[in-house]
Amino acid sequence: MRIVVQEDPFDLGAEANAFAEGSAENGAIVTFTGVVRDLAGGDLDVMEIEHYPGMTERALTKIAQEAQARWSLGDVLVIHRHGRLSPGDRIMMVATAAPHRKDAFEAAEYLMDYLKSRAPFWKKEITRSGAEWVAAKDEDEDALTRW
Amino acid sequence: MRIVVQEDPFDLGAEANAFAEGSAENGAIVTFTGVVRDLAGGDLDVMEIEHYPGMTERALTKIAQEAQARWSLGDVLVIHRHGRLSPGDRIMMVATAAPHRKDAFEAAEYLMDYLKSRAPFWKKEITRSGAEWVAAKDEDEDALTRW
Amino acid sequence: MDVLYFAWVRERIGIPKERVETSAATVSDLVAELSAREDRYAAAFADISALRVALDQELSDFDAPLSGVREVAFFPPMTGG
Amino acid sequence: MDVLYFAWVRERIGIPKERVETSAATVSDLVAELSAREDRYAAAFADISALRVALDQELSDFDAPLSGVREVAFFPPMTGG
Repeated sequence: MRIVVQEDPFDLGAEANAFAEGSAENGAIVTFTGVVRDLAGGDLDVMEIEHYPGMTERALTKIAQEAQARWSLGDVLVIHRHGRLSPGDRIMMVATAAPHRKDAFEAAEYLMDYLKSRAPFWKKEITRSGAEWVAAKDEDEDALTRW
Repeated sequence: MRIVVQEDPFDLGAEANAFAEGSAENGAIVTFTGVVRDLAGGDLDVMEIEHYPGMTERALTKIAQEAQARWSLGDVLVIHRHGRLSPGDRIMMVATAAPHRKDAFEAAEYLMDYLKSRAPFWKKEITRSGAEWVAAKDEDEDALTRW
Repeated sequence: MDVLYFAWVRERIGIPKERVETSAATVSDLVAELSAREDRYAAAFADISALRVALDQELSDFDAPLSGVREVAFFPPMTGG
Repeated sequence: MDVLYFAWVRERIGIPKERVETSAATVSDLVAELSAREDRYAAAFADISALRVALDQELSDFDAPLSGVREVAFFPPMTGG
């Protein structure tokens, strides 16, 4: 298990290759990558991500451990950035390796659902017309009822 | 949409990076990578993958088009190898890009479910004790009822 | 028409492809005709519930008519991914 | 104890962190105490259904007791991923 919280960019390809190396026991590898979308319709200049140092790592570790307890997983990776990002930048990624594809997919979706509303990150969109905190979506909270 | 059927290895990292490049409209990128597992308990020497040239590309294209019709996707990638592979080798990958993570995840799972039992590939395991065609699993056929 | 065989169907019949002149109306008729030829065909087609068929590279079924079809392929259930 | 504020809670209150000497028994008591201090606190805590609280870096709730707690954090619902 590897949990990384960092300001610097990460290299999706290098991370995916490194994660997929190793045991031939995991036939299935799933990655999810989140990219800064220009939600404001071409207006977004910067996405600022604030987090709670200390709690962030604890929360992500707990979420990843829970995924490992629920599914048969060979490995789990979570990378999440904070600081100032631009549209098109990669915010975060999760990766799961498992003997079976169903486990790898479900665990990755679980990680994403919990990471969205249980890890202490807050997004702020800065556009030409001002700055606004991104509101949490009901659908993200509702997604947790699946698990 | 890109569909690739090839004997040569592919570079997961390079493919993932290239796929994730581009539009800031797709906030969610999912990849699935299949790895040759040593199912025979350390005995597997070679996995041979036979396919039906011509029909393979048609079937994969049809599956990818159906995914694009069902979900709101920015892009779809399918790479599948044939020929002789060793344990740990990457057999195939799919990638989906979408504005929303639910679409990216579901479409990737759909692609995998159909690719497993509707694309003309056949696996043969060659071990020290002989060679055997991999039998189709009922659970793979059952997985299609979800869609 | 061209008749193609894949995986263990190919191995049992012993060839990947052959040209067949037939007036079989359906896939089932063609299977019966081939099975009557030689034991290796009969062995390959013994249990058609374990087989799949494609007509002109589209999955089809054993009741399907063969008129206009140029390529028939027989193979076991697919195991990709 | 240390009290931390994040996102718009931090912006409304105007500081990211402060040391608070309190005998508040629960999180709600602490919120009432802070809200009584100054308008900026009252504004930040006006609708606690829009807020979340963590005690010693674990998500908790507003009824939770504060005894033994060293770090309290207030913030809006999280928007990671």
